[in-house]
Amino acid sequence: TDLEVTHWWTSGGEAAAVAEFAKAFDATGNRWVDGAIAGSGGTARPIMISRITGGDPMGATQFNHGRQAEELVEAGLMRDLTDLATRDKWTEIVQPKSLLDGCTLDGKIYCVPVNIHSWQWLWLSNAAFEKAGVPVPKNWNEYVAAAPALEKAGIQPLAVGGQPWQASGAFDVLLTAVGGTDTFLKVYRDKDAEFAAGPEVAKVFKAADDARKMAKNTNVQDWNQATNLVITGKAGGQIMGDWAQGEFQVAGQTAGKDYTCLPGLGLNEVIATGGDAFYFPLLQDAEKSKAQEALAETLLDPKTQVAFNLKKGSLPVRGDVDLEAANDCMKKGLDILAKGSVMPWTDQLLSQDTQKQKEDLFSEFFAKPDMTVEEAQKRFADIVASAD
Amino acid sequence: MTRIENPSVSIQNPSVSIQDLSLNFGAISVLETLNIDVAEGEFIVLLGPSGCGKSTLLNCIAGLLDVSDGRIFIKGKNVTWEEPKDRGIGMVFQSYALYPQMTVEKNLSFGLRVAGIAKDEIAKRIARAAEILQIEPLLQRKPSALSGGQRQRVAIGRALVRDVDVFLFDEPLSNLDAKLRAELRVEIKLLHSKLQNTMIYVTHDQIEAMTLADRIAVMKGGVIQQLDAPQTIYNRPVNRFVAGFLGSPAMNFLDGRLEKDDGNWHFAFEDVRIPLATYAFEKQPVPGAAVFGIRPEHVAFNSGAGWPFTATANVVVVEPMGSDTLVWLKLGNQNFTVRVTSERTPNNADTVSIGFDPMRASLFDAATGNRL
Amino acid sequence: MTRIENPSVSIQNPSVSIQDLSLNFGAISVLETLNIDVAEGEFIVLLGPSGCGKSTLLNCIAGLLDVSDGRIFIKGKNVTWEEPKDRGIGMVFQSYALYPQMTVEKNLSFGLRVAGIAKDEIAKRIARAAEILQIEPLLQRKPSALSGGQRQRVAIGRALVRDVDVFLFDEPLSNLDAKLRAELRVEIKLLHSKLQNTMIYVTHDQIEAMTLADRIAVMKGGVIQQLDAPQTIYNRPVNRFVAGFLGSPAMNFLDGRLEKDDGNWHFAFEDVRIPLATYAFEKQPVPGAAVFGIRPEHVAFNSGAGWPFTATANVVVVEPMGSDTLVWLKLGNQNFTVRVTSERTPNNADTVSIGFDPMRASLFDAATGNRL
Amino acid sequence: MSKSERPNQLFRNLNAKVASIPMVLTALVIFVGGSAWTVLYSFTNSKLLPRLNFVGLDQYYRLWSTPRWLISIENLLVYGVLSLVFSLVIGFMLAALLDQKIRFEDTFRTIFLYPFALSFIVTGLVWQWLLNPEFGIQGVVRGLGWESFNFDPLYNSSIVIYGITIAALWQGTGLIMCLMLAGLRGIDEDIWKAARVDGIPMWKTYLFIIIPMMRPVFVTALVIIAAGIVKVYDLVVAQTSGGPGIASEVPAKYVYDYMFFAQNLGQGFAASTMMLLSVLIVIVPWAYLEFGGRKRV
Amino acid sequence: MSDHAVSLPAGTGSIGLEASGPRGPKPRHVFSRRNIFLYGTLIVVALYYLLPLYVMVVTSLKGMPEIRLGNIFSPPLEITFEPWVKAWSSACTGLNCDGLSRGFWNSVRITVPSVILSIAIASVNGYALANWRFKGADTFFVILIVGAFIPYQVMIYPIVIILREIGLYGSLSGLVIVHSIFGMPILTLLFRNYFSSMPEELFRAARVDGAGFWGIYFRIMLPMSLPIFVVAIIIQVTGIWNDFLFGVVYTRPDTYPMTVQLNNIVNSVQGVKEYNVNMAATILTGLVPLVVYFISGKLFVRGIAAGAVKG
Ligand SMILES: Nc1ncnc2c1ncn2[C@@H]1O[C@H](COP(=O)(O)OP(=O)(O)OP(=O)(O)O)[C@@H](O)[C@H]1O
Ligand SMILES: Nc1ncnc2c1ncn2[C@@H]1O[C@H](COP(=O)(O)OP(=O)(O)OP(=O)(O)O)[C@@H](O)[C@H]1O
Ligand SMILES: [Mg+2]
Ligand SMILES: [Mg+2]
Repeated sequence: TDLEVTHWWTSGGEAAAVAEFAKAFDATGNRWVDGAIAGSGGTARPIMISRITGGDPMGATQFNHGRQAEELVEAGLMRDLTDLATRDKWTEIVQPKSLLDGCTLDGKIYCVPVNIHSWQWLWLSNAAFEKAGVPVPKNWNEYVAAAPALEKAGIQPLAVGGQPWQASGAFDVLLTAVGGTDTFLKVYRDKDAEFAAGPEVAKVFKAADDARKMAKNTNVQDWNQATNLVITGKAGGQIMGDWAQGEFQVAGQTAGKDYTCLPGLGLNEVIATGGDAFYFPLLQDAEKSKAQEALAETLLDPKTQVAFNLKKGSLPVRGDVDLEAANDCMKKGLDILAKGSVMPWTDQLLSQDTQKQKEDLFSEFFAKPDMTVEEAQKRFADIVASAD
Repeated sequence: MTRIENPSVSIQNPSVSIQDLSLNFGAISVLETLNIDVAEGEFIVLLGPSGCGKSTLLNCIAGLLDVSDGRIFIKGKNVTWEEPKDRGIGMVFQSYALYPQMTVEKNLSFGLRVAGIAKDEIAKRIARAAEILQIEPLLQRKPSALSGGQRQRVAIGRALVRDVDVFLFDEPLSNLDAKLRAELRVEIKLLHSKLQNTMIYVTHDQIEAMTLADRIAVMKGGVIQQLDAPQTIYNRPVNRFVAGFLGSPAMNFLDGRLEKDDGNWHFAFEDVRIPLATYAFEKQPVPGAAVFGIRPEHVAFNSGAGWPFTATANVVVVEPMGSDTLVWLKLGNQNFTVRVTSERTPNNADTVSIGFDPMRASLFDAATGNRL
Repeated sequence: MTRIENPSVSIQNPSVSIQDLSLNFGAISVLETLNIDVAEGEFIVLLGPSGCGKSTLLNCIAGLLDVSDGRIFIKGKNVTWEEPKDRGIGMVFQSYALYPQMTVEKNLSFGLRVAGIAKDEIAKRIARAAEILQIEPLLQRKPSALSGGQRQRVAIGRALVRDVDVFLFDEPLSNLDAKLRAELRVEIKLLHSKLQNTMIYVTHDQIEAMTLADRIAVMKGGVIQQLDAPQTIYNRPVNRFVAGFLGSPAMNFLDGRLEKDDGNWHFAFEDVRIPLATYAFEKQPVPGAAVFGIRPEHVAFNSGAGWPFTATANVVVVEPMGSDTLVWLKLGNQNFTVRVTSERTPNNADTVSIGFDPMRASLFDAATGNRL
Repeated sequence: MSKSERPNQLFRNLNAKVASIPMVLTALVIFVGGSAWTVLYSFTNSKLLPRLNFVGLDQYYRLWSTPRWLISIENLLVYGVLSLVFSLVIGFMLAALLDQKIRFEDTFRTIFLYPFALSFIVTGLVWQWLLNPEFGIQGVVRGLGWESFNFDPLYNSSIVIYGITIAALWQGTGLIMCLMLAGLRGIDEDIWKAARVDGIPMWKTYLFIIIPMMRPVFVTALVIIAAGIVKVYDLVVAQTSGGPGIASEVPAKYVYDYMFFAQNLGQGFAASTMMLLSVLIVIVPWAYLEFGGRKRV
Repeated sequence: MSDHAVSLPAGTGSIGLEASGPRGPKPRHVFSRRNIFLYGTLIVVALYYLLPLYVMVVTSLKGMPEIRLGNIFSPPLEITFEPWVKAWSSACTGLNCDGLSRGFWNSVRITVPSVILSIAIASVNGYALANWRFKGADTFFVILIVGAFIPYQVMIYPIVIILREIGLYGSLSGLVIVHSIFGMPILTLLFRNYFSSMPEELFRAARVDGAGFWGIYFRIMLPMSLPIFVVAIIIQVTGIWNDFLFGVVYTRPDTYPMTVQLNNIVNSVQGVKEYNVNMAATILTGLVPLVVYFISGKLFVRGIAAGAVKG
């Protein structure tokens, strides 16, 4: 049975990863009809949503698990997967457990998590630092210190693409790394506006200001173009999620040798359990419904999980798979995961509305050197105050 | 001038009968309770200045405009709310309104084809129309390849083939040049005498009206001022408007007073006194302000006595027009035109003496403009 | 008909002198080695059918078209290469060409203001022009609030204020209705006699030409056919084209042969023979195909003998036109029109006898069309 | 005799009425209905799905205190005024040049008009590329040795909107030129002659006589440009995605982003209602004057 | 201006008017100041308009190494059509690596019926408005015109709902309807103006001849409206072909039009941006409207004059 699957995985590494899903699904005798929508989640989601609400749902669709699809579920447009989950014992195989929480609403499971993505990585180009004549930094602070040297060598110290979510993501990473996990939770989970306006967070804004200065003159839009700057040594580093890993891999670079990755910016080694999940809109067609189940099973299949996550550079959602082939960076991530240093990410904590406001604020902040740190923090606190 | 009631003339078995017709565009009343009966086979010309509602009236008859009030009968049938095609009318337009993408033949047959008439019948009718109008050689041409006169003939042909009772013409000749106009005028006249259909013809050209009409309806502001035979209208206009509208050069009007002297009526202005002994009054005259009208061709340069009235006047301009000459004079302080044959023309700035017979004149009430 | 050379008339001190003017648009030659001298203060009318090059000639004089060859002198100055504004001409257009968004006053003064003329001088000139044309009350109106005649007066005013030597008119009256045309015609005539400027006036209306012109230049196909006083052109047209172009209704043409019988010249067609004893030949006649032309008003219904020529004819149509009547006849098989005063009109389908004096007629060579 | 009363008016011109059903439906259901629906939901706190949870004017308060919205409005004003003025001026000047009976008129006209056939997406991409400081115009000029040359409108917050305007003008002036040319051709030849005889210089003739005469053309052009201005979206998305930062955001993009990216329909509806309102305030009186109840000539 | 006139002593007869003055056409130099200014300006402006096209074409013919070398204006050292081939048939979005070719046919499938339907509706509307004015028609027309100004974003959501309710969401017919709706205001205006400018007497003659609403439309009006149809076709082909927003909102990936695919390809960056492929894709996407426009350019200007200017 043909099943149309929409997603926004279009970059080199992502496309290679999704091909694994397709291969595995096709092997079940069904057919994966690829509905990639380029751009980013921001471009793709509205299209997916309007198709679902418009009565023309696809067979399955990617979302970041968390609150993005909350209302669709509430409106009864998404298929309840609880039966399937009980049958296949998802609660047992999915690690860490909190992942399934994002898929659960009123005790029912609505999505299949497929990977764990964490934002908190700093990717550094070894070649760039070599050229600048400084050692590859071990953490954010060293990196900031090395910035002038990089600049002198004609290297862009930090690459931040122009898309708004990159700036806002970078800030969130700084918030966990510089401020610490508690600060992050206090701001985003507890939505403590007073705290957000306070000195703890001010420190983070100071760091963001550094990042802003280091990222000045980045002339690219897309995240992977920014990553490409790092790969080619034109930029010293990039704060980006683990999906950047895939780009290094596609470019044939080796972790440790050609590039260095610092989880938690080398300051606070935790992994946020954000990630991608597949949702299955409620379909009338029984055939297709059956295919949906097959797909759900395929997605969680250990072999598929390995193949997919290796290509994607993300971490698998089950603890029982064997990731021999994983590279350096991935192993770092698996270690942290094994240690249980996990935390929730903004997708789970904040509504898209709040996220968007945050993006607007930080993309403006990063693009506008004359915006003061104080002003930015004040507006940030306002957003937190009205966040839901 | 006060408005006069539309004259209502009753005719036995009228071909077209219009009863109390009114038409407004929004708040503007264009036609007001208008009545005309047109006899079978009559040629009626609607004459009037631009904007007086001639085309509007014609369009109402044709069913192209919805009347606001009143009724229209054609051949005794109430057609007030009929579609144009069901009224038994054919219409010819000023701009010819030929369908540009069709050949002449197609133009002629369009209405018939729409009506679903048999092929051979169509062919027969076209052949007849083409013969009558002498457009046989043109049948395969497009309108763009025709001269103005030919186009107009085709336009008439389009009405002809429909075999209708009533022909409506809306200024069919005004887009043509003078020479062609004269020729087609004669053709239309001949056509009418051949077909003997009822024809209603709109124009603002008085020559056309005079030469074609059995009766002329002179209109102004949506009201028929006078409906009569051409010569009657020309010689005995019912009011000053009609008098001034017909005739080129226009009738001379002199402003003055009607006076009774020694038992005889006079028309007096400045130091001129025109005796009205020979004038046939419509009704018992009363003294007062009046307008004296006389046509330029009814005035002669005084080549001897014998005129009931003579006077001297100054020549302002002499306009030789080939066949005859217009002389613009000042009679007292008032403008006065005389039309004479070419031979005897005064020079500019001459003083001449003129004479005419008031029998030929028209007298109007200064206030109402009505004929006295 | 072969083409004739443009007549070249020499005048002492011409106001406008055109020498060997030619103009082509690409390959099309519109004017060909044309020569005219216009005397100071003369009123010349260029008359001809549509497309004969009248406007083109006027535009050349105005400097609005670049000539292909030849010279133009105005007031003795060679202006062939001058800008229009430097030629001392004013021009009045058929479409008035008023600047629609400016008041009448602005329209009149715009050119002067651009030329940098002093304010009070401008005011003076406008006042004078407004007085002459009687448009004082209109000065503050926009053109859209004017009637056609008023607009045309403003257009004339625009030429007037420029204080020019030569006025050029391009069919200034053809957008107006008949009545207004007649009035403005007189006004222009008066204006000319008042100003005594040289005026060159284009029209295709023969009445305008006849009444206004000191001399008429009849054009056809870019060539001047005849340049003469109106009466000469009317009575002694140099060729058949000129004869047919002037006069309404048009001159009657009879196709036949010139024959010499018993030492007398005759014009013969079918069984009709017209004696030409009274006709003044241009040159020694020779027998052969010819065309006999006589104007409708020079024919009378035979109210007695005394005419050099009489014949009987059948009435086809009678057209009463108010002041006089047109009677369309068949003389033999040829069409023939007679114009008579209203009183004595025959009826349709009568047989009438007509008479005229060939002294009044024109004879043309059938081949060349030239007057015999 | 038969009926003389007026037959039922509903059935007169029935075919015309039937044929107009799509128009009537579009006007009523889509334009009026859709707008009303949007306005209604702008008073709710709908998120991903429209829900009738009324919250009064909350969305509007928030809208007008959002810096991005204010920037969007400001950008729209700048962009609007610039593209209006320059489209008209450039369009008219090009038309005037082409109207000089020049050779190769067709070629020039085609060149000026072809961008009109391209989409805003394409236009945006090309100009993004041309204005790229590294290998675009700036890069090339610098490569020629003029190192200090600076022209990077798309990467400079304070002038980015001008960069977008340049692209918009490139795309749109051709059509305006075409309209103007048609207008110029419609002007009575005699007016030109009269002006020449009066000795009025060419530029004054254009300025004081021709342009005022072309009012209807300008109105049409204005409508076309203005309709495009309010809707500007694709161009910004393709060229800058609203960046750098939020410096080139426009209202239409705000609406789209908040409706779909931010999953806050209420906010998006409030923003679109504001756009609708401003459009209506300007357009309705004009449209009524121009098209409503006008007499057929 | 030249001052060639030789003043004459008074009294010289015309015969003696100097034979030496200027004669014939006023000399005009090819390189007069006016011409230099005129053609200079035009050529400069033309260059400005051509520059982007030039850059697109040139870039699309270069290989990536050459592009990285810099100058976008320099002609390709080595012409390669590979980017074109790639853009057409093998550029990837996600897993689909069939370039624009699929989008091309989708666009054709969308554009053809949309253009036909929207023009059919709008021309009938315009005709009804111009010739069969019924009560209230003007009001709807004003609403329609105002509708032309409403930002599409206002309508997107309600239309999603409407399409869903009539079950056309996501189908090609749904998109065709959407295009017809949004093309309606401007097209109706064009057609109304055009039909109003045709002589009303023609219409009346046809009515007297017995033709009804449709008869007149098909047999009289249609054959006479070629110029305005050309304008409408160009506007619609351009607009619909180039549409992005509706294409992305109201279709599904297997029916994506070319513009959406273009956007996908351009935004699916795999490592470095392949500018040459992007440019080739861009040109390919713009090709259809360009061709339509070049073919009918003259008629377009004529039609604009007939339909748009007398607003
Ligand atoms: N559709 C309309 N709406 C409003 N007024 C109209 C309409 N059609 C005509 N009129 C007005 O009705 C009056 C009569 O018009 P109509 O066309 O009948 O005049 P007419 O006598 O035929 O003039 P003309 O000799 O110029 O053709 C005019 O004042 C005109 O302005
Ligand atoms: N710009 C032009 N290019 C080519 N031919 C032209 C041009 N202008 C005029 N002509 C031709 O020159 C001839 C004379 O035109 P012109 O306008 O002088 O005629 P006219 O006598 O004024 O006619 P009308 O009485 O119709 O105004 C016509 O055959 C016309 O077609
Ligand atoms: Mg009329
Ligand atoms: Mg002319």
